[in-house]
Amino acid sequence: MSALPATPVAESGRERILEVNDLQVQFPTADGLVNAVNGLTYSLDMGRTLAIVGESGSGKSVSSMAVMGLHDPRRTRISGSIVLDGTELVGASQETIRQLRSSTAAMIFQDPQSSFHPFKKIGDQIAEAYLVHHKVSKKVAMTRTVEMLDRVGIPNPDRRAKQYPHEFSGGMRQRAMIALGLINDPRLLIADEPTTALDVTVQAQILDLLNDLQREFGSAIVLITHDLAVVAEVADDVMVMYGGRAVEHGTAHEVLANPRHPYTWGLLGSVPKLSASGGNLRTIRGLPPSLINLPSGCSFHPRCDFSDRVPGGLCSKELPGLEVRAGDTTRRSRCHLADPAGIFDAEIASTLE
Amino acid sequence: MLVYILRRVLLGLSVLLAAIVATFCIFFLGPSDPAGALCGRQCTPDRIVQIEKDLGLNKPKTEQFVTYTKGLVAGNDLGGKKCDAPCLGWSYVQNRPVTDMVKQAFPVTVSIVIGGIVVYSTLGILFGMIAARFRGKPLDRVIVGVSQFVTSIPYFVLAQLFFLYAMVYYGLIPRAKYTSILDNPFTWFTGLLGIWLFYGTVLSANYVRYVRASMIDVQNQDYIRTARSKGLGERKIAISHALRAGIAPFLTLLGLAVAAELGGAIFTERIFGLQGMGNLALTSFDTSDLPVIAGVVVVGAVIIVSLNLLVDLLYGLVDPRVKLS
Amino acid sequence: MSLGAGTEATMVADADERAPGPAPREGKSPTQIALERLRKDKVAIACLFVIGFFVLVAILAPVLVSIAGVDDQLHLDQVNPLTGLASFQSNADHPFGVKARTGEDLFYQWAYGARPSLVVGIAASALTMVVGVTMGLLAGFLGGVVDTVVSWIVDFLLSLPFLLMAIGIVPIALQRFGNPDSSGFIEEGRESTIRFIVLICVLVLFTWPTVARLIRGEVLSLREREFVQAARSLGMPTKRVVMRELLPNLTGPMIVNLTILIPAFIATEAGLSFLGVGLKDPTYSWGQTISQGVTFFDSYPIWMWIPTISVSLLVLALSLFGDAVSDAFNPQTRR
Amino acid sequence: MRWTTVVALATAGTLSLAACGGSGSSGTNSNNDAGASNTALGDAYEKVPASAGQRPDVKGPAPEIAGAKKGGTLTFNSDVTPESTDPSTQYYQDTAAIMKLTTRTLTAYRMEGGKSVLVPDMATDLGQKSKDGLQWKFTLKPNLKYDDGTPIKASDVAYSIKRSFATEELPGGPTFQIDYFKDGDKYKGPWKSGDTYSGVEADDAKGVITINLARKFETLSYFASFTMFGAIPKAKDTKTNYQLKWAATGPYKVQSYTKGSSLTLVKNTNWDAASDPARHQYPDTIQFNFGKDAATTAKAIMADNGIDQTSLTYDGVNAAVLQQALGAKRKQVASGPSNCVNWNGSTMDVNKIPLEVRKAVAAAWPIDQIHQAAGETPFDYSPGGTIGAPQVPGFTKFNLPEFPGKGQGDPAKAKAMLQAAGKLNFELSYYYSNDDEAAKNVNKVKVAQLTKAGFKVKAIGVSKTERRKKVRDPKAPVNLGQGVNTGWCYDWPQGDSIYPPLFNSTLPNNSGAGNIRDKALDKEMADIANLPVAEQGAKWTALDKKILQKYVPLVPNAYSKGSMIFGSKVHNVVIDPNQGIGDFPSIWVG
Repeated sequence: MSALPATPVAESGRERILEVNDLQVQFPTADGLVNAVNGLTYSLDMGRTLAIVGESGSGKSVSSMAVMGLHDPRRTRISGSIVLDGTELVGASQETIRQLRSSTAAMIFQDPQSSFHPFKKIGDQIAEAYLVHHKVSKKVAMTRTVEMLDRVGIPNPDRRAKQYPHEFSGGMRQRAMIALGLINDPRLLIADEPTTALDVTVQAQILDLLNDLQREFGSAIVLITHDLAVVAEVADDVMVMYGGRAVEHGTAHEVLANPRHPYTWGLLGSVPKLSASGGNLRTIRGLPPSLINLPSGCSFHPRCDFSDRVPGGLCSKELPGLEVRAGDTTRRSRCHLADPAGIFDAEIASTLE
Repeated sequence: MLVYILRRVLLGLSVLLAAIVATFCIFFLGPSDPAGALCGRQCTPDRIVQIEKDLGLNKPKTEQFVTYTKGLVAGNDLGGKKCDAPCLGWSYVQNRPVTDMVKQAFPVTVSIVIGGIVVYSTLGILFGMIAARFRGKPLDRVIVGVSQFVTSIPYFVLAQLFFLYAMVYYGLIPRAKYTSILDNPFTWFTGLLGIWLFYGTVLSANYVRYVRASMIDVQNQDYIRTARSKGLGERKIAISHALRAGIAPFLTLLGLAVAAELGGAIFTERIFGLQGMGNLALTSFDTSDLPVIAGVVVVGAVIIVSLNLLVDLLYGLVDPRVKLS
Repeated sequence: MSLGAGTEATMVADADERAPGPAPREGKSPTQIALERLRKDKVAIACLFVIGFFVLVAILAPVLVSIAGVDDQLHLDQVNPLTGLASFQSNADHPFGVKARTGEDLFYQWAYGARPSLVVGIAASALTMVVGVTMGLLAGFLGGVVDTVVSWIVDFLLSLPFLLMAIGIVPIALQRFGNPDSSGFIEEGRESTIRFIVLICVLVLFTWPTVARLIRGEVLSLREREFVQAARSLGMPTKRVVMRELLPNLTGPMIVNLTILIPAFIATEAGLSFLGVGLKDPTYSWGQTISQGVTFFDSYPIWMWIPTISVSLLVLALSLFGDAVSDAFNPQTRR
Repeated sequence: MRWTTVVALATAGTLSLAACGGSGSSGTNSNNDAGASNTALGDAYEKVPASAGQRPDVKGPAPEIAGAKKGGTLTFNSDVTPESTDPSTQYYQDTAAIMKLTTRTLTAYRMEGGKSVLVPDMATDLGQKSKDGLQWKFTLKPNLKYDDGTPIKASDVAYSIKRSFATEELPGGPTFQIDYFKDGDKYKGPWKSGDTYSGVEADDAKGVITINLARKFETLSYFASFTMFGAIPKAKDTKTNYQLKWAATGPYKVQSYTKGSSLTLVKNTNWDAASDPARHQYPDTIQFNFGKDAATTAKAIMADNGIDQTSLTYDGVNAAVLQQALGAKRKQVASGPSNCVNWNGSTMDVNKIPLEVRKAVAAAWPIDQIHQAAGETPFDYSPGGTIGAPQVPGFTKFNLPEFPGKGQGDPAKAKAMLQAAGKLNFELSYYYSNDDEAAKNVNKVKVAQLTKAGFKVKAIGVSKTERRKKVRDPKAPVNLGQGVNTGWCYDWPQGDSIYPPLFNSTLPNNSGAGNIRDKALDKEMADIANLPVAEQGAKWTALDKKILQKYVPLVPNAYSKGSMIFGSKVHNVVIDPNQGIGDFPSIWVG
C-alpha cells in the first residue's frame, strides 16, 4: 500500500480540506467480517470536485460515510486516518465529530424520499440543522431556511417550508436536500448519487446548481455516482473504486478519456450509447466480489478479461499497488498489465465510440 | 382531515352494524331455549308460550332481528317489561334488561383495559427503547430474555400466583377493588392500581420486543442518518426523530390488540374477582343466558371499534401522510 | 443514463451498502441463506431440540405410556379419600403423580396432552397462513373492489371480541353439529372432535385477518417493485406473476409469521381450556390439566407445574426459534 | 325444595359457577378408613340434636352471645351471586341467610346451642289457627319500624305476600301459597289482579294479618319464616327493581348493592332489638362480595392476613384448602348438618325398572366412590340411609341393611340378585353433565361399578343446561337419575315438605323421585300432614322406611352438611341445620 502523500493533482495554493490515509472499514457480521473499505488513500482541496465511481459494494458510499462519522461505532471497525479540515476523525469523540457535521462537512443523500423524516415539515427539518450550529432564534433559522430553499430554486419557499416531504416532488425534495446540505456553508459537501432518482432535465438543473454553489462558496465536493456522464460534466478528479480499494485515480480527463484499468474499461463499456442502434450493451461479466472473502491478489482478476496476459498468474497471487504507471504523470492505477495504454488504444477505444 | 375522520367513522359504523348482525345470527338463530331458561322452576307449557310471546320469540327471526335492532336504537317494551334504549335484550336468567347488567360491568372492564394500556404502553415503549439503545449489550439481553420468559408462561398461571402471593399471602399489594371513578376517583385509582401494574407489566412483555425491533428499524432509516449528519445530538435524535417514528407502528398494533386485551381482561376479572364484562359473559355462558352474552359481544365490538377509531385518529396526528389516503 | 441492465439490480441495492447486508453469493435464494444462518445459531438449534422433544412425546405418547405402565382409568385407591390427594408427588407407578380424588394418572394426560397443543398450534397456524396469505394476495394484487371487500372483512373480524365470541360459539357449534340422537346423546369421541375442529376454526377465523393485512401490505409494496412491474408488462399471466414473482418474495414474512402464530395458538388453546371452552376429556390437553391443577399448586404442585413448564418451554422454544428465523431472514433486527 | 348447590362443587380452578345458591355439597361417608379417621367430624353431626321444633312463647331480645364484641366490618366472599333479592321471590339458602340480616319475617329460626328453633319474629306468636285449620291470624308486635323510621303496617306484610303471587312479573319464588291459600290459583298478584285478595287480609288498626286457606296447612308457621312474609311499603315498591334496593326491617340496611358484584350492609338504627328474638347487631358493616373465585377465596381466608382475618365464605370447604381444613386450620372451619339429603342420581323409575332390579341397583350402588369422585369431603356430608333428614323433630334415624347409606356397594351380590331375577344385562340409562369435571368423574365410577354388577349402562353425556331440562322431561327415554335426582332440601323441618313433593302421584312425570303412582300412598301422606305438627315426626319416620322398602325409588347416599371457613377474627359461626348455612346475624368480629 502506498504511504505517499497521495494527491494526483498537485495544485498548491489551495487549502486541503480532506485527507484520507489508509482507511479501512470493516463490519463484523454473523456471516463473517465484511471488508468494505481496504486501505483507501486520497485527499481533496477546497474548490475541487472529486467523483468516486464504482459498482455496488465497491466501498464508495461506505468510505464517504466514514468521513461523516456516520457508521455505528458499535458495529464498525475503522482504522487508518481521516483528517477533515485539520481534525483527525478516526478515534475522535462523537462530540467532536458531531460539531463538524453539517458545519464543516455536509452530506447530500441519494434518496431524498427516505432521507427526510416523513412526519416533520421540510422547513423544520432544515432549520434544525442551522439551529444546532448557530445560537439563534427559531425565527431566524426559519428565515435562513426559506432563503436557502429559494437559493436552490424552490418556488414559493415560504409555503413550501411548511409542507411535509410527501407533498414534494422528487426533484423538489432533492433541492431541499441540497438546501439542507448547504445551510451551514460547509467547506466539504459529499453528494451521494444526488441525481439518480431524477429525470434528465432535473438532473441537469441540480448539477448546475451544485456547480454554481461551489463557485459561490468555494467548497470542495465529493460526488459519488455511477453516472459517468455526470462525472464528465462536473468532476475535476475521478477515483474508480473496486472491492473497497481505489483502482484508478486521476483527473477526469485522464480517467475518462484514457483509462488505464480493465475495470474502468468495463465501466465505460457498459454505458449505453445514443448512436448504437439496438446493439447489445457490454457488461462486465461475473458478479461483484464477496467482501467477506475477497479474491486473492488483484480483487478484479476473476472478472478480468486480460489477466491471462500477465505472466505467472501474478494477478491471482499479488495485489498490484496503486501507483503512477509508466507514461502517466499524475494518475495512479492498480494493475499488473505491462502496457495497459497499448491494450486500450488497440482493443478498447474503438468499442467505446 | 375531516374527510379522513368521516371515512373512518363510517367504516366503523358499517363494521359495527355487521357485528350486530353476526352476533344476532350466532346467538339467536342457534338452537336454544330461552323461554325454558326464563320459565324457572314452576314451569308449565302455558307459561313457556306466554314468555315466548312476551319476548317475541314466537315471531319470525327477521322480525326478531328488526325488534332487536330497533331496541338498540329506540328501546323496547317486552311484554310489559320496559327496556330503555339502547336495549340489548332481556336476561332470561336474571329477569333484568341486559343493558343494566352491561352498564354495570362496562366501566370495570374499560377501567382495567385503559389502565392496562397506559401501563403497558409506557413500559413497553420504555423498555423497548432501552433495549434498542443498548442493542447486544447485557441490559438488552436481560430485557429481551425476561420478556420472552414472561410471555411464555400462561397468563392465567401468572395471574393466579401473583394474586395469591403478592395480594393474599404477603399482602404486598392491596387487593383489587373496583369503585366507580365518578364516586371516588382516588379509590378507583388505588383499587385498580395493583391490577394495572400486573396486567400492564405482563402485557408489556409482548410489546417490548416489538418496540425494540421497531426502534432498531427506525435507527436504520435514512432520515435518522440525515438527522445525525445535521450534527444533532443522540438524545435529540432519539426523542424527536426516532421515537415519533417508532411509535407509529406501535399505535397500529395497539388498535389491533384491543380485542386481545378484552380477552386478557376476562382472565384478569375472573382471577382478581372483578365484575366486568368478561366475568359477566362467563357467568351467562354457564347459565346459557344468551342475550347477555350477545349483549357483551356487541358492546365489546363497540369498544374495539371506538378504540380503533381513536387509534386511527391518533395515527393521523402522528403521521401526516394518512390524511391523503 | 445508466451503467447497463446487467448492473441495474445491484445498483438498486446500493442503498444497502451502508448497512452491511448479506454479501452477494452466487445461486443462493434468501431462504437458503437464512437456513445457513440458522444452522450456525446455537440458540435456534437448542430450541429445535426442545421442539423436537415435544413432537416426539406427542408422536410416541402410546409408547411412552406403555413404558411407564400407566393408563387413563380412575385409581380411587391412589388417593387419600379424606383429603382427595395422593400421598406422593411422584413414584415409580405414577411418575408425574395422579389427579386429586380420581387418581387418574398425570403422566398419561401429559403425554397425550402434548398432541392437541402441537396439532392445534400447527394445524391452525398452517390454515391461518393459507387463508391469510390467499386473501392478502388477492386484496393486495387485484386491488379495487376485491381489496375493498377483503379489507372490510378484515376490519369486521378484527372488531369482534375474540375470546367472548369463542366462549359463545363453542357451545352453539356443539349443539348444532353434535347431531344428538333422540335422547340427546352425543358420543364422547364425537364431541371432542367437534370441540377440536371448532377450536381450530375459531382460531383461524379470528387470526387470518391479521396475516392478510400484513401480506396485503407486503404485496402492495412488492407490486410496485421493478421485477413485478416488468413481469406484468411482459404480459405474464397473473397466476404466474403471483406464483413466480410474489410468493417467493413473501416466503420470509410468511415463515416469520408462522413462527409467531404457533406458540401464540398453543398459549391460546391453554387459555381457552382454562376458561372451559377449549378441549375436553377424553382429549387431554395441557391447558386443561393446568386449569385443574392450579388450585392445588401449593398442596400438590406437580399437577400444575409439569404442564405449565411444558407449555412455557414449548412456547419459549418456538418463539425464540421464531426470533432466530426472523433474524436469519432480516439481519437488521439481529440481536 | 329450597334451592341449594346440591351438585357437588365443581373441581377447583374451573370457572363454572354453580347454578343455585347456598353452600356445600351432599353425601354419605367414605370407606371405612376415612370413617375411622373422620370420626370427629362424622360424630359432630350425630351430636347435633334434632331441631327443637317450635317455641311460640319466646320473646326478644335475643340472648347476648358470651364474649361477643360490637363493631368492625365482616366480609363475606362467595363464588355464587344471589339470583334475586326480592323478598317476595327469594328461594335460596344463601339469599335467605343474607336477607335474614335485613328483613324480619312473621316467624324466624334462631340458634339455641346448635339447635335451630322456630320463634315468633315480627308476629307475637307463631300464628293462631282456627278450629277447622283454614284460617290463620298473625298479630304484629307494636312499634315495628322500617329503616327510614316509618312504622310497619299489617297491610305491608299482606302486600308482600300478595306480591309473591305475581309469578309472571317476579318468577322463581316458592309456590306453597298458590297451592294452599284460598283462590291461590286464581290470584295473579297486585298488578294483575288488584289489591284485594280474599286469601290474605290485613287489619292495620289491630295489626293483624289474616290468611285464609283452601286446605289445611299445619306447617304454615314454618312457611311464615320465608322473606315473602316480611313487609314491603307499597309506595316504595319498584316492581322488578325492588330487588336492587329493598326496605330494611332487620338489624342491617342496604347501603349499596351492585347486583352480581357486591352488597354493603350497615346498621339499621330503627331496628328494635328488644322485639327481635332471632337477631343480633354486632358488626358495624357487613360486606358481601359475589363472583369471587372459590379456590382463591378459600386460600386467602386460610392464609388469614389483613382483611381475610375478618372474612368468611359460605362456598364450603374448597378442595384447595382441604388439607389445611382437616389439619392445622381446623379451627377456621364450621361444619354442620344441612336441610338436604343426598341420593346422587340414584332415582329409579319404578315404572320402567322392575323391583328386583331396583334392589340390585341399591346393592351395587358405589356410594363412597361417588362421593370421592365428586370431590365431596367430610365437610360436605355424613353417612345417611334415609330419605328424611334426622334433625326433623320427631324423626328417628334408622339404617336398613339394604340401605346402609355408606360403603362401596357390592357388585357381586347385585349380579347374583340380577341373575336370580333373570334380568342380567338389564339396561340402565341416564343423563350426566359432560361439561362438568366432577359429574364426569362420578359417571366413570357409576359406569364401572354398574357394568361390573351385570347391568348394561347407557350413560348419556349432555351439557349442564341440557341436563337440567332432560331430567325433568316427562318423556325422556331413560330410566335412572330422573326427576329430583340429586337429593332433596326441605323447606321446613317437617315431613310434609319432604315426602309429598317427591312421591305424590299427581306430580307430573319426572318431577318427583321415582315416578311412584300410588293413591294409597297419597292418602297416607295427606293424613299425616293434617295431624298437628308435634305428632307428625314418628309417622313420617315409619313412612320413610316403608317407601324405601316397598318402592326402592332411590338409594340414599348421605346427609348433607353445610360448611363455612372464616378468618381468625370471625367468631360464632354456627351452621343452622334448617338452612345448611351459618346464622349470619349471630356472627361477630374482633
